[in-house]
Amino acid sequence: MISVQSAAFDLGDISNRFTAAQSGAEAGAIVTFSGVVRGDGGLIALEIEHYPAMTLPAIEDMVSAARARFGLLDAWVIHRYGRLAVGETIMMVATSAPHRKDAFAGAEFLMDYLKSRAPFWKKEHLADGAAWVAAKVSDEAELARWD
Amino acid sequence: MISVQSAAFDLGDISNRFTAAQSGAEAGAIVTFSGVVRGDGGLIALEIEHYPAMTLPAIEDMVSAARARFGLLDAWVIHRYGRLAVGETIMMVATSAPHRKDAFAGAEFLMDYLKSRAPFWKKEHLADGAAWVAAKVSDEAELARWD
Amino acid sequence: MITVVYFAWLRERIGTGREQIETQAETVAQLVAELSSIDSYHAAAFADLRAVRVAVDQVLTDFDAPLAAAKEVAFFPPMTGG
Amino acid sequence: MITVVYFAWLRERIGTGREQIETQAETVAQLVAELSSIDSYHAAAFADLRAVRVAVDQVLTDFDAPLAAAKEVAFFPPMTGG
Repeated sequence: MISVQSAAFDLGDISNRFTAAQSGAEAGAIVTFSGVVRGDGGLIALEIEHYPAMTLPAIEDMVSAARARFGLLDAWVIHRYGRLAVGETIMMVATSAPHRKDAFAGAEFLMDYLKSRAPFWKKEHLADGAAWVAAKVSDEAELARWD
Repeated sequence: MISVQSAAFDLGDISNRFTAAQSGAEAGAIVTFSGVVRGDGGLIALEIEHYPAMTLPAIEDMVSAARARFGLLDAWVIHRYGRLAVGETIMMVATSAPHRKDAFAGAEFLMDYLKSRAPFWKKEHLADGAAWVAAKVSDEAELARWD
Repeated sequence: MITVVYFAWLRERIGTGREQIETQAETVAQLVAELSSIDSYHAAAFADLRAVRVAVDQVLTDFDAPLAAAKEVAFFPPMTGG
Repeated sequence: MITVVYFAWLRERIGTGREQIETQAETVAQLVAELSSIDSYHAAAFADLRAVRVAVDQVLTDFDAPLAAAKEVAFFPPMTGG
């Protein structure tokens, strides 16, 4: 399941649905990652823009690559766009595999690609203005380790 | 929160409670791992024995080490014992950190230590008998990478 | 006729998220040169191409890429999702 | 007087999970030698010490460890939690 949505989602509910969807399979290991809007630096809200025509196909490609590379049994991605307040959950990834190493690696791989190759852009709204978040040099470094 | 219990727990509920407990903090990244009883090899049930006097202190030490080493803001561990059917969730770990790399590494570190240094033993019940699960050489190899 | 779309600060600097362009450009780089000559806003947006990424028909590519029969070219800063 | 506890297949092989032992052993290894002489079940459990782990007063240690004022010594196979 891949979803790009403005609406909030329930991490726990999705985690349970993901786990239930693995039943009967050999999924011994389930990893979830969720990203939360941090409130440091005086942040009031985060605004996420995306490129609708490209977002879903780009994430589908990443999920296919992660499944093939790590032998994942399943992988779900939910990513929100629009205006998000501090403490709101921005996105989540869930992966399943027979063993924990692959479930962890698959989730990290997906996060690194989502961060730098999925067409999302974040703008930080502060009390005195707003600014687009710059990509970090470390984001590319994270990707390089999968080469 | 560390809990060693025979009762089932709700992964989604715990994930949401863990996330809520981080509010106000700088926890931008939350990782959960859950282990599920796999049904391969004709397994009917898994029986988990532990050493009650040692289990909680041993896990507390691992959690303290993980928090210090990766700058985790929080880490929870739930581990069950007793008889578990195929598909039941055996245990879970949740970690939070400002950035995803630390949340992932903290969860993997905890899993590697729980696997080989927490006093739990698994017995597999099959149709034609039961056998204790042998530790894998790879379990020690996983630990070695944190040296 | 090609559709050009902009995101994040490129969209804000240019003042629109989408425009139709009549062009004979054969590569992304040639299209960028044409777009930069439209006005000072476009010129500012493309002043430092190290800060700009491009997708042709929703697939990430680079400035040397041919446009061929491309329908949509997107310009945006490095992504910051996740 | 020391309490000796066993888990998993050591418990099953020895036939009890807990016993009180009167001992002068100064190290874990000496205690293991005494326990092995109790009967063939104990001897079988300790036949291959590479497959046995030990904790003294709930802290993992090795067979060279001194017993000193230890109250509880636990023997078990390598852990398989998680």
